[in-house]
This record gives sequence, C-alpha cells and structure tokens, in this order.
Amino acid sequence: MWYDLLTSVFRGLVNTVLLLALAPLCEGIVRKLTARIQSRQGPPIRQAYYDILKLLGKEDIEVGESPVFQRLAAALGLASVLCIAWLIPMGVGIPFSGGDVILLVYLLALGAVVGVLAGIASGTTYSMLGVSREVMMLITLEPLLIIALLVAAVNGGSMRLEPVFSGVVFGDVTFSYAGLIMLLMVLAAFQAYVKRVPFDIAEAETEIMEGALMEYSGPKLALFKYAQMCRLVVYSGVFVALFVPWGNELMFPLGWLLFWLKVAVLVVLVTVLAASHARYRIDQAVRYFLVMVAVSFGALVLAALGY
Amino acid sequence: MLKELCRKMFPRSLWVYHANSGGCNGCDIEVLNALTPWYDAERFGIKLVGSPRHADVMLCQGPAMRATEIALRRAYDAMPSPKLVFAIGSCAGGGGIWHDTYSVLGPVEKVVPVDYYIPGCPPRPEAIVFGVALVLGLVEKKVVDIHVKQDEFPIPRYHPEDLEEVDGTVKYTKSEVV
Amino acid sequence: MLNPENAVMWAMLVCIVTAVIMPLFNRSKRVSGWLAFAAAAISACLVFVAAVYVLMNGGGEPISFLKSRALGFALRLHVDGLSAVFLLLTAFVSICSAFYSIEYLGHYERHGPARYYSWLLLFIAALYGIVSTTDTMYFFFIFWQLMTVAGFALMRYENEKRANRRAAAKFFWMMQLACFVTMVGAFLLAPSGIVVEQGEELMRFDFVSLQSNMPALFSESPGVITAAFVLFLIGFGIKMGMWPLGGIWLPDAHPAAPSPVSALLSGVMIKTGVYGVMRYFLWLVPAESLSDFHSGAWGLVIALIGTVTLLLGTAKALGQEQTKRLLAYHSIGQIGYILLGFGICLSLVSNPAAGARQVALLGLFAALFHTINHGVFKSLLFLNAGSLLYVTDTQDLNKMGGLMRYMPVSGVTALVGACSISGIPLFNGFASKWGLYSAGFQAAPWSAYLPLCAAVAVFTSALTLASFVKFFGASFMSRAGRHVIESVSEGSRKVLDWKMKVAQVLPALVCVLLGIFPVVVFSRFHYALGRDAQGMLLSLTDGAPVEGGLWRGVEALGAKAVFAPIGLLVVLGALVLFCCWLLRAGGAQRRPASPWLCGYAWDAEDFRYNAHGYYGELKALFKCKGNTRLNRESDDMYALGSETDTAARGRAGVVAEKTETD
Amino acid sequence: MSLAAKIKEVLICLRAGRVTLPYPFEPATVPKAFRGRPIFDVERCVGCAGCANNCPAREILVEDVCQEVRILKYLGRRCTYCGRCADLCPENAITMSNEFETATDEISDVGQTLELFMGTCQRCGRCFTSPTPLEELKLKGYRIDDLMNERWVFRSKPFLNEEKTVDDIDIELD
Amino acid sequence: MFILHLLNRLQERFGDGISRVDMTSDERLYLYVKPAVLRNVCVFLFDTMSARYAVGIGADDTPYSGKYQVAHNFAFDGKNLFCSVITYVDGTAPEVDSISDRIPAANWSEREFYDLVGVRAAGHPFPKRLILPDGWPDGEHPLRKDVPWNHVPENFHSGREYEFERLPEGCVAVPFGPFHPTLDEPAHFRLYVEGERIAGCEYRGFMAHRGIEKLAESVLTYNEIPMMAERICGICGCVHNVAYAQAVEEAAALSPTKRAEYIRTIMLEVERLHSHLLWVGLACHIAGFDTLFMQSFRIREPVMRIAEKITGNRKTYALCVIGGVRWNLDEDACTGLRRVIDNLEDEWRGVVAAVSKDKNIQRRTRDVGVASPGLVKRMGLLGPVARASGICIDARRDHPYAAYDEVEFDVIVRESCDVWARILVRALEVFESIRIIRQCLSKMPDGPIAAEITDELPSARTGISSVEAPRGEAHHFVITGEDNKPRRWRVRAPTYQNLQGIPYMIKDQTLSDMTLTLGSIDPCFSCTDRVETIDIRSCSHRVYSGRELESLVRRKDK
Repeated sequence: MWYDLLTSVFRGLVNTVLLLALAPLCEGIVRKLTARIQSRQGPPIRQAYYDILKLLGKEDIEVGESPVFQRLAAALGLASVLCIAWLIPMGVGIPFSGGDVILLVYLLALGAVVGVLAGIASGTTYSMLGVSREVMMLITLEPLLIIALLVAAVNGGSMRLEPVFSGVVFGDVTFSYAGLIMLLMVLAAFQAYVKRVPFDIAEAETEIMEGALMEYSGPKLALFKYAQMCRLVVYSGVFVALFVPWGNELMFPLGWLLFWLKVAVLVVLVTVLAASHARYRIDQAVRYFLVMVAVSFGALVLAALGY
Repeated sequence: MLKELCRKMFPRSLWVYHANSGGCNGCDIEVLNALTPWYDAERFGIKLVGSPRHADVMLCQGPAMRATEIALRRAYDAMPSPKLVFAIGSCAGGGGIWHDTYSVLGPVEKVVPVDYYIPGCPPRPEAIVFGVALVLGLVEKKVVDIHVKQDEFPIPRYHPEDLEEVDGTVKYTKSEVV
Repeated sequence: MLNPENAVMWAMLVCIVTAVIMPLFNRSKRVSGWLAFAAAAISACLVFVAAVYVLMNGGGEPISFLKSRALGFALRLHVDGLSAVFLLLTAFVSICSAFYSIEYLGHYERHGPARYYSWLLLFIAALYGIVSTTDTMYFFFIFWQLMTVAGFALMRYENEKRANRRAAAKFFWMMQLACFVTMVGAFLLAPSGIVVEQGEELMRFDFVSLQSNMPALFSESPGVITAAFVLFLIGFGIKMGMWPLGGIWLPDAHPAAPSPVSALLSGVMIKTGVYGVMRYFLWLVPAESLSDFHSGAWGLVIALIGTVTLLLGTAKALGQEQTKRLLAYHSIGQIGYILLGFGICLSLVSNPAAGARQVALLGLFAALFHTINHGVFKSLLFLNAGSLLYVTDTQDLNKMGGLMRYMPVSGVTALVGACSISGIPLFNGFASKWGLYSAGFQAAPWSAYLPLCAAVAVFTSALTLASFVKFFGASFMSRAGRHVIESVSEGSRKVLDWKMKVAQVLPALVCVLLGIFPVVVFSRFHYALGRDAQGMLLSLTDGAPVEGGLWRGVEALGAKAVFAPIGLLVVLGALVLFCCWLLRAGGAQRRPASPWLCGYAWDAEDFRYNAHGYYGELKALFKCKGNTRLNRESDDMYALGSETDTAARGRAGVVAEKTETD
Repeated sequence: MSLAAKIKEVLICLRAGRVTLPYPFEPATVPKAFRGRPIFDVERCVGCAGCANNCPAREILVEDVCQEVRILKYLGRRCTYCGRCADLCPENAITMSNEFETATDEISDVGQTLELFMGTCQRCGRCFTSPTPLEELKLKGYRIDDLMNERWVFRSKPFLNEEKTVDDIDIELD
Repeated sequence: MFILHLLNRLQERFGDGISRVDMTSDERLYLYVKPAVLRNVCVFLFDTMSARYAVGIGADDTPYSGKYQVAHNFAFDGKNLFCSVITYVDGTAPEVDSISDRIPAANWSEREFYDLVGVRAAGHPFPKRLILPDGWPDGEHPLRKDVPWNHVPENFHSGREYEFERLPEGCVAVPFGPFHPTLDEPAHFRLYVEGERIAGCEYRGFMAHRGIEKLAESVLTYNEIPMMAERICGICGCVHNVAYAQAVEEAAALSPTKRAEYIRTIMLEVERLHSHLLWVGLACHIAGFDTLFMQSFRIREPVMRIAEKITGNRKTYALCVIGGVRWNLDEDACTGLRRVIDNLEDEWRGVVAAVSKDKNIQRRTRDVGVASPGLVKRMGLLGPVARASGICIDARRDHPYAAYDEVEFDVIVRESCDVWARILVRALEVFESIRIIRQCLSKMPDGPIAAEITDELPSARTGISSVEAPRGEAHHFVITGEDNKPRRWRVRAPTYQNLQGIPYMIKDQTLSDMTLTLGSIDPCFSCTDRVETIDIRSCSHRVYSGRELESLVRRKDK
C-alpha cells in the first residue's frame, strides 16, 4: 500500500512538473508556427517562459470588491488544471486512482469556472461580457466531453479512468460507431476546449479585450495565462489518452515519448486550424455546439445499445 | 532568485498597448506594420494587447488633446509598473502641426511621462523597430543635440570689384563658389 | 423509554404547545424569537436523537398513539431508515431557520412575531408528522392540512402585498388538490371489502394493511393499482414541484414567504413529496408482487419526468433575475435529479441481473443523498438570499453587486452553496450527482435511455452552474452599484447579526463535510435501508453498491466508479499552496484600482453589467426570456419594507427612451 | 467549398515563405527620395528664416539675439518631414537626409541649433525669394519666437501696422 | 442642360427667396438665398430633385459683411453638379432653420456649426454638443474670427462631464472607446446593451478634433495647408491633400498641369490600394482572422515601398502644392510601380479567389451591419458602404477630377447591403485601381509638374472639390482670403457621413457584429474630427469670370 502511494505521488509529481515545464514550450510552438504560417519569423520558441516570468514580477493591480477571493481564484485556476495531470496517463500511467470520468470532467470545468468567477469579481463590463460568453461555451462543451468519455465508459462497462483510457471508446470487442462519432465531435470542438480561434469568443481580443482576464495584471494574469497554456496540453492529453492511446503502454521512455509526440501533433493541428479561421459569433458557436451535443446524445444511446 | 529572474525578463517580453489620443492614424498603421510579416516586432517578444492592465509599454500616438487628457492619464494609471511610454511620431513627441491650437494640449509628455521618443511623421516601421531595439539594448542611439555656430558669414560681403558684366547684365562673380 | 417514535411525538408536542402559547409573547420579538428557537431546538434535538438512533441501529416497530377503535384510526408513528433521513433533514433545517428568524424578523416593522412563530412551529410539527406517520388517510390528511395551512399563513405573513396573497392562495389550492388526489389513491388501494384483519390495532388505511392488500388487488384489478399510483405520483408530484404541475405554484410560493420559511419550504417541505413517492412506490409494493407491478415502466416514466423536470426547471431558472425566484426554479430542477435517481432505481428494481439491482440501489441512494444535500444547500442559499434581502432590501439581482466586501460571511457561505448545487467536486452536491451519474451510465446494459437521461442531467448541471455563476456573481462579486452603496452606507446600514451568520455557516459546514465524507452517508443508507427493508426494496439488498473508506473514498458498483475526496483534497490543496507561493514569488507589489472602462466613463453606475444581461444568446435559444418588467415589479412587492412600492410605481412610469444619437 | 478555400488560403500563406527583414541586425535600405531628418548646413545658411516661415509645424524657430546674431532652432520633435524647408531654402543649406533611426530617450536630441551671423544685404540679390507668390512670407515684418518654451510667436500684420508693442516681448526695431 | 433646368425650377418655386446665383461652371451652382427659404430650398433639392446631401458649412463672415454665413452643399451625382445653398444671417445669436428633421444627413453639420461658429439650427432634433471637448464652456465658439487659434477660454474645465441620454430600461451601457483595441483612434461609443444585443448607442466622438480648419484660416498659408491636410488622416491623407489643392485651384480658376493631374491620379490610386489592403487586413483582425491580416499587410508592403520611393514617405506623400505636384515620376519609378502592381494583381487575385469561397468569413459577415438603400440615401452614406448597398455613386466617375475622365474603370456595386458586400466591393476595387494606374502610366504626358503662379490668389472666391477617398467621397469647400490663406476651409471626410449611419446599422446586432460593422465603414475618426476652419466672406458679390482668372495664372509651359 505504501509502495502504491509512493508510486502515485511520484508519477503525479512527474506529470505536474512536466506539464508546468512543457506547457509554455507548446505555447511557444504555437506562436512560432502561427508566425510561420503568417510569413513571419515569429518570437523565439521560449518566449512564453519570458512572458510568464515577466508577469510574475509585475505589479498586481487589484480591481474589484473581493481581492482575497481573486487571489485564491488565480491560484485555484492553475491548481485545478495541474490537478488533472494527476488524473490522466501522460505516458507514465494514471497517478491518482481516486477519480473517474465524472471527476475528470468536473475538474476540467472547475478551472474554467474559477476563471469565470474571477472575471466577475473584477466587475468590468467587458469582463462580464466575456464571462457570459465563457459560461455559454462551458454549458455546451462540458457535456460533449463527458459524453465522449462516457461512451468509452459504457463500452467498457466501467467509469474508472484506467479502462476508459485504453482505447475502449472504439468498442471493447466489437467496433463502436459511437466512439467514432464522438471522435469527430470532440475533434470539431477541440479549438473551443483550448480556447483558440475560431472559438476563442470569450476572450476576443478585438471585441472585449480578453474578456474575463481583462482587469488582471501581474502574477494573477501570469497564473491565468499559465493555466491556459496548461489547458492546451491537458486537453490534448485527454484527447490522446481517450482516442489514440495506442503505444502508451510501451516501455518507459518509448511510451512516454510517444505520448508527448502525439500531444505535439495535436498542438500543431490546433495551431493550423486557429491560424486559418475567423472567430465565430457566440450565438453561432452555441448553436453549433448544441447541435453537436444533440448528436452526441444520439451517440450515447448508440453506445448503450451496443453499436 | 525568482525575483531577479522576473525583473530581467521585463525587456524580453514587452506587451504593448497603443493609445491614440487624437492622432491621424498614420502612426497607428505603421505600428501595426511593425508587427506584420516584413518587420515582425514579435521577434523581440512584442505583442499587442487590448487592455492596459496587461501592458508593459504604452505607445502614444497623436498629441495630447484636451478631450482625451483624462482618458490618457487613466490609461497610464491603469498599467501595472514597471511600465514604459513611447511617444511615436511628431504629434506625440512634440504636438505636431497643431501643437498650440485650442483643442490640443501639446505633446503627450504633458500628460504622461515619456521614456522614449520615435520621431517621424509617421516613422517608418524600421524606425519603430529601431526604437524597440534601443530599449532592448541591441543598438546605440544615433542622434544627439546639435549646436553649431557660424564662424563667418557664408556669403562673402559685397565688393564692387567682384561685379562683372556679362551679356549686358551685371553678375556677382563669387556667386558660383557658394 | 425514549424510543424514536416517542421522541418524534414529543418533538411535535413541544412545537405545538409552544405554538399555542406563543401569542402571549407577541409584544417582544426577542423573547418570542428565542422561545420559538428553544422549542425548535428541543424538538430538533429529540428528532435528531431518534433519527441518529435509527440510522445507527435500525428502526423498531410502529407505535400507536391516540388510538380510537370507534373511529377506526390511530396515530401510528414509525421511524425507519427512510423516515430518519427526512427527519434528520427537517430537524437540521428547522434549527437553522428558527435561529435565523430571531434577528431576521426584527426587520418586519408592521407585523407581530406571534403570527409568524406559531405557524412556523406548527409547520415544523407537521413536517415531523407527515414523514413519520403510517396512516395514509386520516393523519396523513391532518398533517398535510396542518402543513398547508401553516405554509399558507407564513406566505401571507406580509399580507399587504398582493403578490404574496396570490401566491399563498395558489399554494393552498394546489395543496388541496394534491391532498385530495393522494387520498383518493389511498382509498382505491383500500376497498372496504378486503380489509385484512391482522390484529386489533390494524387500521384500514394503515400502510401495512394497504401493503398486505396489494397481492390480492394485483390479481383482481390491476387497473385500480395503476390508477392509484398515477394519483400518488400526481399528488406528490404537485407537492415536490414535478413537471408539469409543480411549476404552477412553486416559483411564486418560495419568494413570497419570509426567507427562513423559504428555506424550510424548499429545503424540507417539498421533500415530503419525494418521501411520499419513495415510500409509496418502493415500500408499498410487496416483493412478491414485483412481477405484476411493471416497475420498469414506472421507472421509465419517473425517470423521464425527472429529466424533463430538471431540464425545464433549470432552463427557466436561467432567465430569472430575482434571487428567490431563481432559487425556486432551481428547486424544481433539483427535484428533477432526485426523481431521475429514483426512476433509475425503479426501472431496474425488478431486473434479475445482480449488477442491475446494484445500480438500482445506487440510484436510490443517490436520490436520497441528493434529497439531503438539496435540503441543506438550498436552505443555505435561501438564507443567503434572505441576508441579501435584509441588507439591500431587494430581491433584484440587477441592483446588487460587490456585496462580498460588505457581507463576507454570507458571501463565502453562498459560494459554498453555489458550488454545492452546481456540483463542484469536494462539495456535497457533487457526491450525490456523482452517484446519480454513475447509476445512470452504468444502467446502459439494461436500458439505453437511462444513460441519455443522465447525459441530459450532466448538461443541466452545466446550466445550473451557469445560473449560479449569475446568482453569485451578480450579487456578491461584480461591482457595487448605487443601490448597494446606499444600502450599506453609514446610517442606513443593516448589519448581519451573529445569529444570522451562524445560521448560514452551519449548513455551509455541513455542505463541505458531506462533500468530503460522502462515504459515511452511503454506508449509513445501506445499513439503515437494508435493515428496515420492506416491499420491493427487499429485492435490492443483495450487495452494497457503494463501498470504501475515508482514504479510499467511495467506490460504487464494484469499484466501477470511484471518487476519493480526501485524496483529491490533498492533491488540490498542495497544488493551490504551490500556486499561492507562485503568486508571491515574483515579489510583485499590489495596488488597488478602479475598473478600466476604456478611459472615458463618467458615471460608473450605468456601466455596471446587470444580471439581466447574462447569457442572452442562450436565453434566446431556449426561448425563456424572463420578462424584465414583470420581474422588477414583483421584486418590489417582495421587498421587505413596503416603502419601495411608491418607488416602483414611479419607475413603472418610465418608458424606454429613444436610444440612438440622432 | 469552404475546406478548399481554407486549403487555398493556407497555400497562399505557405507559398509566400518567410519575408521578415533582418533589420535591426542588418542595416535597412532607404530609397534615395526618402525624406528623413533634415540636416541644416551651418556653413551655407544665410539666416533668411524662409524655412521658419514656411514650416507647417512651425517648429523652426528664430530669435534675434542682437542685430548681428540670429539663433535658428530646429526642434525636430514636431517635424512633419514634409521637406518644404529644403525646397524653399535659397542656399540649399537644408537637405532631407535619409536618417530615420532617430529614436531617443531625450527629445532634445533631435534638435539642431544654429547660431548665425546676419549680414546686411546690400542689393546682393541673394536673399530669400519665394518661388511663387504663394510662398511669400506670411509674416511681413518681424518675428521673435520663444525658444525656451519652444513657442512659435505669431505677430500679425496689424500688430506691426499699428506699431504696438506687446508686453511680454520687447521688439527692438532699429 | 440640367443646371439650367434646376435653376428654372428653383426660380419658379422660390422666386424672390433667391437673392443671387453664381454659376462658376456647368458643374457648380452657388445659390444665395434668404434665410427664410433656406429650409424649403434644401428640402426641395433633397426630396423633389433627389439630390445627395453633401455637407453643411457655417462661417463667420462678420469682419467682411457683419453677418454669419451658412451653406448646405448638395450633389447631383448623375448630373455632375454640386449645388451650394448659401445664406447669410446676422445678429448676436444667429439662427437658421434646421433641416435635420427632413434631411437626417445634415444632423452633424448643423450641430457642428453651432459648436464652432455659434449659428444655431433652430428646431434641431438633437441639439447636443458634437465637436468641442467636454470641458469647453458653452457660448464660446472657436471658429469665430475674433478668437485667436490658440485661445482657450479661462473657464475651461477638464473635469466637466458630458451628459448622456438616460439608460433605456433593462439595458447596460458598454463603454466603447476612446481606447479600445478595435478603435485605432479615440472616439467614444456608449452602447446600450441588453446581454449582447445592442439596443442603441450614443456617440461622443470628435476627440481627435485638432483645430485644423482654424489653423488653416489663421496661421498657415496656401502651400502649407496641403501638408496639414494630408495629416487630417494618416491613411487617406493624399486624398485630402489633392482635394484641398483642387478646391483652391477651382476657387482661383487656375488649373494644374496635365502631368501633375496624372501624377495625382496615380498617387490617389496607390493610396486606395494600400488603404483597401489595410482595411481587409483590419477587418480580418477584428474578426480574429490574424493570418489574413498578416497576409494582406505582407501584400501591401510593396505598395508602401514604391510610394516611399516616389514621394519620399510611405504615407504622407506631401504631394500637392497649389497648381501642381512636388514629385515627378521618373522612368525608374514607373517601372517599379508597374512591377509592384503586376505582382499585387497576381497575389490579390489568389487571395480574393480563396476568400470569396470561404464560408467561415461569410458566416461572420453576411447579414451583418445592414445599411438599406433608404438609409444610405437618408444619411448620405458614401463610398463602399453605399456601393455595397446597390447605390452606384463614385466621385471619380460622377464628378471627375484629375485625370479620371481620361481613364476607363468600372464602379463595383453589390446589392446585399451587408459587411460581406463591403468586403467584396473593396477587394474588387483593388483591381480597378490597378487598371487605372496602368492606364495612367501609359497615357501620362510629359511636361512640367506644377503650374507657375505669379500673383497672389484672388480672395473671396469659393471652390468645391470632391475626391473619392477609399472610404467614400471627401468633400472640400474653400473660400479664399487675403494674406495667402483661405478665409474658410471646410473638410467633410467620408466617415463624417458614414458614422452617422452606424447607430442604425448596429441596432439589434450583437457586440461582435458591432465591431465588425464599425470596421466595415472603415472609420477614420481623425478625418471626421479635423479642425474646423471657417472663413467665409459674405460680401464677395463679385464673381470672376473664367477669363479674368486665367490672366492671373501663367502656365509654366506657355
């Protein structure tokens, strides 16, 4: 039992540290690649580290009636994303076995909710507009992801994360069409999960000046930005673990490298899509996602019926 | 240790906020140009942000106007320190053609403390990139206040003996040497 | 000897007696308040002891009081596991509510305390009674009417407001209908010809006799049974706010009553409907006639109704801009969850597969757990709403904002309540929803529609979250508006008393504790329900659906779903600490500032984003646009003081102005 | 089809390749005609103040310290780089250079101050003449700017006609 | 002829109301009317004769006639005619009848001349301050002749608040500007928002009002003003530069040399190229499509470079002086320009082909910011906004100037009235500009680039010039004066009209659409907010004949 506990903690720490270390790198890749698509040289690939460090040292302007809450929100926002690194197999197995798919999705949502509350706490009109949009996105996106996970759970007959993240989404014994449908759905909504164009509606720079984060500066902004970078990795990780888990069980360096390679491929895909689209309007996005939610309800029934 | 590191990172990641307090748009567009493929100021970690709270650098364009004076000061106050202010173009640096009219207050330094000036009307994108490079310490500044004095009057004094008649008109022969 | 039934009887007596003598103390609000609290506390303690005893040791035999052979009835009380759960909830909420009332009532200048406390105590007594009586006709009627009349009186406490009178009347008549329907149902199950004599104390409409009638009835006229259960469902459905009938009275009734009563109404009273449905459907049908009952079909119907209820209730709540009204719609929504859990249980109860029966039991546990949770967090939220009303004198979310600075205790507790109801992990709402979803999704092999219902519930959970982001954000976060500044300015400021604070902190603590130790609850359910199992429930007792320990957390359905709150708490806590260190590590200075409004904004009041603006697109999609004007007018009617009436009339005269520049 | 359009767009982007110029690590080229910072040649300037009178930004200021010495101050800070001064200088003492790297932390760095001898013109015909009537002196008469405050002081014709003096400025007319 | 027909109709109808008529050419009609009939004449022109309202001008003429002057300019686009209805009013508190209730396009003009000159438009539906800063005391009018250009009233109070209309029920005000990432320039929109839906808005702009017109009439000279005129706007500067020069030239009846006209045409089109490319880029940026923003800036850069090569600056060309231009176009520059536009045409064709099929962009822009043809007419909307609503107006064709009557081009018109149509119009106009530049380069005659001017310009003449800027028609009105400077110079930038249509276009749209709609008119607040200079001399009863004026000008080439 102590051995299990130590392994868990060790794996969790590895995942957390890697996530913290690599998330800005992914952001750097995104920015560099975006720049190349835009015919530019682009920032150095380690630019995101500079940004975070600079923000940590900047003055912290506190707007709003509840500064303590806002500080806590900034910390919780990052912590909840980091916590997910304990729930998904990032090449080294799942560190924390005390959660299932429902906890995973709720934790993913928690990060967004904390950001939302922080936005409200600052109380500016624009951040409220951003919050309103963010929540509308959340409402439609959260069910989509949980249904994708649950299709796997239904196919595999268990909601625990280990079986769910073993490719069972495409069926345990027979092939499952529901898994395929959910793959398409999640892929189509993936930009929204990681908050990139065309679904970065909640922080549209040119409309509402980054929305909920508009009033935040200095270390709090750094933490929110960091959480956003981590979110890209974490969602990619969830996607990889759920839909393309093959190879993860390889020997230590191989499976681990393969995982990060898959994440990198997903990051590249996200970047290309983000660079080639215009932002949608919130009502268009919500309608789009509601249709997808309806389709995934169908997929869930299919899965329950064994297809 | 982390504190020191954070402080050092400041110039490597300048997020700029552009505040046009009443200019003609020319400098604005050149600033945008400096961010676009040919000049790409993002090479130096520069990023345009929409909210002054996120900004490290305020790019002032246009003169300080009576109508926007308060807004400009508020924008400056809204920025977290450490912060820099760039005055871009003739209007921000010196008030422009209209520096003394009834609705113009003058150069932006009358409202916010300016750290760097990038003259030009509008400055070329290279000039803006140069200004950025100046902050980053990549280049040395190339201008210095010039005071010059005439030792002698540039045109020789009029001497009748230098007059010469050519084709019926009288010419001053030394004129060619000038 | 103080057995549970006696304790409950004594508790009721204490309440009733105090209620009767209450008018003597009408002159002092303080004295009557403390007296009422003492009565509520004593009775709650009695009930608490009884309930805990039953949960730890199982229930005993029913005890009869007030026997009357001539009339053919007796007050038979029976505290078994199910009753104990509801009694516990009632006791807890009534203590908080009564304690909160002491100070809160001081705010009503025109109304004496006796009218309030008398009815409040009677109301509590009725609640105790209705969940512990075994009589389905006479005493059911008495307790029901006592509850209805007391509720009616409490809603009319501020009887000068027309909206209150209307809401109370609506409540009254709907309750009469519910009562009538339920009693007809009971009557159908006990035709005069086939009373089974089992002993001298057995009554015709006693629960046990109805139960023993069932097998015979199934063979003779199954149609009657179906009709009876339809009537039960309708009757209790009305009570609990089930779609489609509950929406008629519930959203009006909750805002009309004084806030502590709203807490009781929403936290406990509507739960009597849940109690009724559970009791009649699961306990009444004997295990041997299981195959005749078509429980699968009933489960389907209830689960579907539950799904519709939760979706519609929550969607409607999304458009609300008044604190209590918003909470009231959420009561409907949360009742939907409970129904869904119960529906899952019912639809799998007769399934021969062992796994299915485990899932069914988990559904029941989830529903029960959610009942408790809802009672706790919803009464907490209503008390928070009461505090908001107390301080700002309005229920209009549009006028609030920034109150975290002025009432931090209410703010933090409201945050706990909001997190609980929207199911944030580590709060109690998550634990019960987790059980519900686990049951719903694991039901897939036996029923394809239950996962769908659960998925809708997940979607609705997100809607709930959105709605509470609005509730909490617009009141406590956001920016203080003119109205708030005036309310909290020196002189006119009403400070929350420590009593009110304690009454809010208590349920908040329970929310957190239940969220961190759900395993205790599940294990108690399993023990208590299993021990007193009757009827269909008997078929469900083959194995514990939920196991676990404090450290391992809860593991449902043979560890197919796990949730380890303490582990999560440790991990998350450590990470939060790390992040807090990160916040300070850069050595950044802090500086307060006013919001950035693009530099040119003179009157910040107009730029305050109000609750009306949230989720415009979504509301348009759901076609549930709250009627602004209507909302605001009714708000002023619900305000504490009636001085604002004139202001309301003045504002109603304002017409939308031309908004364009030219 | 939208996908085809997206692919086309991406292709356009990729075909262009990277176009970013290496400036400031390598010097930038400037076209010959570029109107950069004006350079005042003190050797050639006759102090006619034609540039000062035709500067739209009114930033070339003149002050006559005494009858013999005139200070001509080019502030640089509000220069519009229109090149009218260079156009109109009769002695070609002003050239629009191709300097554009004038960013500085001290705005006075871009200024140039010339201290000039004023000769008395004796029908030399080499004074400032305007190319067209439109460039004629707008100030007929005299002008003293406030160099300290970088203020252009406008003394209108009526003022000179009426031979009034203004309190804050002493005009010494010989 | 239309002008005579129009005069006849006017005479018939108003008879004595018309005190004087000047026809300086077939294309210009100056109608001096009595104040009493001003309103009726304007309404007659607008309603019955279907004229387009161009601009209203107020001027202080007191040093000359002791009266204040008010003019309303109308354009007959199909007939190549500008008609200016001028009236004189006197008194300490001068007043004219407002025409804004019948001609909404005149709204701002009327508010403007009250602010700046102090002539009140009686019966104006929305008589609020428009131009002057909030702190400016009431009753001070900077464009009056007795006020120096740098005079700031002593009781100027910078903390004074502007009074906005009351918030509509259920709405929240969203402050939009002066510093907002979508706005490149300071202007404040107070949006009344319900959720995201915009229920209305109030505009408090003119924060970039720099006193340009006052400066021109009191400090600068004729040839300095072009340098200032092009700084009215940093993007379409050359348009104002040329328009001003043309207006003065028209007033003084001198004409620039042929080569100068061609060079002006070329530079105007070069400017249109870079402006349209810039606009497409910015619109994409607003819509979050940064790649296309970057690409259009990449494609645009050679245009800027060639402009720099020809004129010495990337945007402020400092092109015109009265009577000609300053920079010649040598062989080297011509080849360079040809190469640039060839490359540009290729690349842009590819981009347009891709973008016009892009559903993603269309979803954001179709049925957004709809300006119905009725609105276009009512508010006098101009340029691509009008052309995207199916109203075919283009000053280059309707009121030809420079060398536009000698080149062939199409006016691009779209019917769908939305932002998408505006994108298409602008994208396609790029090709027309390229076509025009090609023709000009091949047809350009040799010769001097500026006419020689030997004398001072006559005073008290009026000139109107209309130049099609990338955003629409820029309208300049000049009254010449003494001392080498104009007496009144009124600039009406296209945005001045287009912006007035914005409240109607954004009504009931979401905030996201609002930024796009605002972007779609390509607003140029600095243009709109230029400093007024009013100088009207009312007693210039004498009108020079063309022949008389000709004697004033001696062409260099003769």
